Amino acid sequence: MSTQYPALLVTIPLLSGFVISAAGWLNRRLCFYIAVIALAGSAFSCFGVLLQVLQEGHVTYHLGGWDPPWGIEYYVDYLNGLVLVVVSTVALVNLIATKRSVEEEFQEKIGPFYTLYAFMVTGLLGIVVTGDAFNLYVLLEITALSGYGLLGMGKNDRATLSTLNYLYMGTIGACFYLLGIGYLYIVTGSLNMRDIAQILPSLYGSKAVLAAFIICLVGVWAKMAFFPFHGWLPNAYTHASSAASSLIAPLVTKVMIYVMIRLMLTIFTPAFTFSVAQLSKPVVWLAVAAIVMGGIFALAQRDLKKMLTYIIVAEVGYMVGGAWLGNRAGMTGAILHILNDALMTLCVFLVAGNIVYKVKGCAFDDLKGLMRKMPFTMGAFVVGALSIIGVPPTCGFFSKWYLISGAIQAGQYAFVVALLFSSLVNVVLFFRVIEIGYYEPAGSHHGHEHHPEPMDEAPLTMLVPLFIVAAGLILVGLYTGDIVNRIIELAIPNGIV
Amino acid sequence: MEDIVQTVVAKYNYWIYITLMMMGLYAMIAKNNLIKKIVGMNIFQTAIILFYVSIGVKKGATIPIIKALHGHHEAINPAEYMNPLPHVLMLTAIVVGVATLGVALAFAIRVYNRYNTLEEDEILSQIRTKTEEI
Amino acid sequence: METITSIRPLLAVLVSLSVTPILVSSRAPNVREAWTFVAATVKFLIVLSMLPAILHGNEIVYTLVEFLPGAAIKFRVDALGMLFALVSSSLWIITSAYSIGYMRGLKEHSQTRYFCFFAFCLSATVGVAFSGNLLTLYLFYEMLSLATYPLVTHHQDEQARRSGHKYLLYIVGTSIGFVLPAMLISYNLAGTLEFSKHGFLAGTASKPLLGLLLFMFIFGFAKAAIMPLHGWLPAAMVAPTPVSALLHAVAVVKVGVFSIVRILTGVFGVQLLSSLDFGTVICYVAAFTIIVGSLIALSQDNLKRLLAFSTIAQLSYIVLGVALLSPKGMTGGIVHIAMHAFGKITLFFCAGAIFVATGKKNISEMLGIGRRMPVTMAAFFIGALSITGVPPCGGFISKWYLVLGTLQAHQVVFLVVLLVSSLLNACYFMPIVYKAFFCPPKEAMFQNTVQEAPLFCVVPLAITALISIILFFYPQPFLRLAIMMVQSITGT
Amino acid sequence: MKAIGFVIVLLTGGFLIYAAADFPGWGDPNSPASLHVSPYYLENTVEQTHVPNAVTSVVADYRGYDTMFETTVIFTAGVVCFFLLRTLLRKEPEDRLYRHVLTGVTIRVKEGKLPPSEEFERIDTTWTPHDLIIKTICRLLVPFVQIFALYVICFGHYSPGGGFQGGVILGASIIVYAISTDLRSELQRIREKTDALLSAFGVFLYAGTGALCLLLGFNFLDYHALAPILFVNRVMARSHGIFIVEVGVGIAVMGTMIWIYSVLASRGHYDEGL
Repeated sequence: MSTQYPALLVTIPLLSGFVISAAGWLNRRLCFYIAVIALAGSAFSCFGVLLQVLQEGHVTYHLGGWDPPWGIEYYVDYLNGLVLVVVSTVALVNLIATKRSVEEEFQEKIGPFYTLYAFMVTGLLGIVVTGDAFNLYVLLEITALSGYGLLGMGKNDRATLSTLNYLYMGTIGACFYLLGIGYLYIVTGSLNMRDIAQILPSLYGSKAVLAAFIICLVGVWAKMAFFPFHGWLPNAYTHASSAASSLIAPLVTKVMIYVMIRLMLTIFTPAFTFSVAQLSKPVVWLAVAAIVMGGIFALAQRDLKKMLTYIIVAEVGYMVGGAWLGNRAGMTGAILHILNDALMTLCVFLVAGNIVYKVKGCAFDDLKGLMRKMPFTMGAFVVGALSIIGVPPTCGFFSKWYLISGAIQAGQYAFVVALLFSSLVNVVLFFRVIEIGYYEPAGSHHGHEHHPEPMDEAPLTMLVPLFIVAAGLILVGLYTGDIVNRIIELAIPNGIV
Repeated sequence: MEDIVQTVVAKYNYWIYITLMMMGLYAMIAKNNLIKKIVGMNIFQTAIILFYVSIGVKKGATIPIIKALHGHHEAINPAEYMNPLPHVLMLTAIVVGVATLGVALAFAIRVYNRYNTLEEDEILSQIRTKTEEI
Repeated sequence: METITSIRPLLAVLVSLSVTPILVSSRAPNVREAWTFVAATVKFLIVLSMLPAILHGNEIVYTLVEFLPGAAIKFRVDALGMLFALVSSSLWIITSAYSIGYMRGLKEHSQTRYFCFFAFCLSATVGVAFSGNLLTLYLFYEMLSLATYPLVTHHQDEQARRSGHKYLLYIVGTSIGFVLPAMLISYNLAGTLEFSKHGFLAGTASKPLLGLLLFMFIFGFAKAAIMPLHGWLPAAMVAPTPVSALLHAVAVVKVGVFSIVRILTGVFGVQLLSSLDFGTVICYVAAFTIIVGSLIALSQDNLKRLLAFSTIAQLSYIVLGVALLSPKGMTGGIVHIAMHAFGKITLFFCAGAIFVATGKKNISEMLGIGRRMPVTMAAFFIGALSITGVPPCGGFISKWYLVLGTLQAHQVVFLVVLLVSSLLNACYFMPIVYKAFFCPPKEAMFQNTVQEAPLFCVVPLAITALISIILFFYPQPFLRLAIMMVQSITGT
Repeated sequence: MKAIGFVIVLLTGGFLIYAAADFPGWGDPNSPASLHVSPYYLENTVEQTHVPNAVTSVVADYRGYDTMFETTVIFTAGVVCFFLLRTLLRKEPEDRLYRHVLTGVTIRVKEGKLPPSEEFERIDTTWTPHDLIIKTICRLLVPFVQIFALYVICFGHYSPGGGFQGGVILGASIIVYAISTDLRSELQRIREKTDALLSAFGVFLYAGTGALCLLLGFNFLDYHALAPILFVNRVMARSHGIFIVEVGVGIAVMGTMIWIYSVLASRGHYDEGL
């Protein structure tokens, strides 16, 4: 049974999606439990695949029994083994944490919500595990569609328009990716990633291959809201319901970064990416723009969730810039940041979800005196904030460590300055929020022994997952050494020096 | 000069799909009405379908259904049949196009229910006036 | 000289961290204070247990987590680290006693949070003292700056908010802006961050780059309050007095100076600094801070701000001493860490006691206070003597070594600076003492009835005053540690 | 906005044209695309899957995994439309129109309902006078369209056709019926719940066969596993596997098309529609 893990991890959530949709019509309470069982099963098989990868180096799985260039093949190596585990655990933890807020927001439509949730997770896991370029496009579409559904059903009415803009940009991105694959197909004749990689070296000279590379990149950048294409992300994630945004924010952009790295390292081997295509310098400059712009816009916001979305845009700049530095340290930093940023964003969005669940709003003036009213949630928020700022014991520091050393080795000093500027901006951003939460509501004057408001915390089912994530931030930070040496070092092909 | 005209004529299917695609892209970016944007999106997707299908064509080849009279053992000459793979891929792309169209129309209806207009600038002005009231 | 691996350094750091949950859960205030005392004494005993090993010249090493070949969370206890840990853990016991009296006296709010974050700060301070490489030092340095924020802004009013802003901007801003890149550049240059006897940056980079690195490190550790990055210290005086006593006279500021000493000795190394003659440049910066700090202190009316500027000047003594690169000067600098700690904490305790007893903050309102609070003012006098470096108090020894150091380094300029600043110290301390005791009766603002601050305040300041006198006669643990450290660095 | 759009269009268009220079000409038989992977399908489709139509064999077998996700995309679109628009709260419509069958008089009932009776029939607010020609032609047309749709699904092996095309025609036949009469009568034929469950079942049938092959020890969607169950040799097992999957796709596409149509047409209220 264990050889079937790569197929199981995608099909279990897929089948559960249909069962949940049926359960939505027949007996609504079952939906959540089916979803939990399915995601737990898929998380278990993700860990199984990662263990197999650690033993054998890489795992292949032929769908339908056909050999690779003809049939579809799953190819799991160190890179996507790690991302698989991240996606499945984040989805499972988020599912459990947002149970109460989903029941409160979508009373009678819980069935469709969890169906879309299951399909979103299926799409993400499928993108990460597949070894076939066209299959990746199909799963991209599943993720996109379920994402539109989840984001579109936001509480306030602005969610619809912002999700429609997301739909336009998402479709343009997906179609550009499809076009890029088409260009590759014309020139190489195959759709399997490793097969293309073998055929391409002889064609490095042709303009079509360079065009395919640029078109695919533009498509993936549009999907991950990289700088020139980031317009849709802040509105789409802010007006969405808290459960949907805390699922999509940590995962979709990171999986798209994984797709970009897969494009750079596996399909177009590093030899092509960093030498034939002279893209490193301009892309790193775009990344610098993304980081600076993300930071500045985040400063201007008066709403917690909107501020967090601009920080995501900046973090995307980190990862893209890191990947394009062209040296081993930068790439390690980018891959490590996929793991760290998913955890950090999940922690901070779960906090926002708790606040919205209790205080019905997360604008800055709703946060007054929260340190006393919701100490545990704000405690987790402080840990998440420290991680995003990059304070040592937490994991954020170590990915910044690799990114900055990579930038120094590559001589991209603009990127180093941008990273430091962004850390300083994050300090101001998060301490502004902590300060608002810390100081009593303006009304109560500073009496010596005045009575503190009663502490009304979010329910336990929302707090325990939050603590697990916050503890995870520190644990991942402490075990960075093992993660890097045993997984990420081997994930980067030796084409990069 | 001769061979330039020759290459341009030999690859006319690419120019068609590029123009169609650019029309779709222009409509999506520049048009103000939401439905026109959706129509532009559809043209954009159909252009890519045309591009893929035009790859599969082989001169002098018939549709990829193997004729029964070949019996069981003579070798089938692939040059006689068109390349089936792009058609398979485009079956998927068409279905994706339909799905995205359906969802986009659902969004348009929801926007209309809320703002009872489909012109983007009017919607944005309504949003701006509403945020000022709060 | 062999290295012993034992978990005691980690235990010393964790003991106060582990006590915080107990503090939060204990309901009665007495139980909470008892637990703080227990934690303080346990920590002091652990540190003391490591003293004999260090005195015999060997080191205690313990590695927690290894990230990269050169970068790990690693503890290494050597003479300098032991000196600083000894000072801070012993003073924590006294300060926790003092803060009971102070907090109860003023009936401050949310005392549990105060004691928890106090424990956090101490664990971070000891962590910095025992850190074996630059990464661990940076980790605990950041932890300390974040743990002190709630203490500085304890009163949660508008002024606390503004000084909190300033505090964060200076401390966290410079540490991320300067120290992080400098650390990464040096890691890339040298491949490791371990503090070694002769510094790991020797010969790894060109002179201008090393100069830039040194500049980033010196001004990155803004806790050392070297001019122009000293603005946060006077602003932090908004905090309750025990906080400014232990933290802003002993723990936080000494962490800044301690890190700079570590950088100069462990990262750059004495030979490299003298060969590139960066030492004199740092001396000039320190000298400038001493003179300007003392001058500003002269003009201060608020007692705590006066003490703050005096601290800024005294810290630069330490930097000056080490930057002289002469054995005597470095010994003087390192010993001054201990001497200044005991002297300055006494002064802050007195300021706090005066505030608790009379509610007065400014010197102009303290005419004739000696009659009312004789013990406090006597302790204040002893503290002042120790800071100015007059014989019966411990401060004299460190100043003595500093003066010898300047002579040994043939730097007459700094000799003059030291003497002038001692003069200035006397100028701003003695008037206070004189007015307190010998002011004519008609101007006295207090009747003759002796009305001291609560016992819990007076006893600690008396103890610290006594210690600073004893240190003059028996400076052994600190002086010996300092001499051993200097020997291990300069190899003489 | 127009200027930016124009500039972007020109730039991407120029770039694509510049890139198209290296492509093989139109219909050139030895272009890489038609030499590398596709000849294998053409040569082996009959002997490996007993299905002469190479497109159907590639769709449902060689790259069957793609098509499974394809059906999931359609089903997801249905769920999203339902999720966005459907308002399940039973809020009463403001007023209803009734038409007296014999005299043709229409009456408006405010916030109330007439008991169901023969002489009064309910009509839509946007009601157009019913046209006998359309109604009778549609009533005649629908059965033949459905039979043709079944033919398209079943004969996908031998003639162009298959699950998607057949499913869409089936869906279209029911939508024609809904347009010719009115949405409510169509909803009597196919309840909303049965419709949703039908489409869920269709895709579940597809994924289920794949999971069945998995449980029988083969890789996912490897129809060889069905041989022992269907008591046929392996090649025929693949052919039957393709057929089952095509039927699943047909059902799913039909259900989803009707579902999306009824949600969009009635804007989520499921009482008055196009």
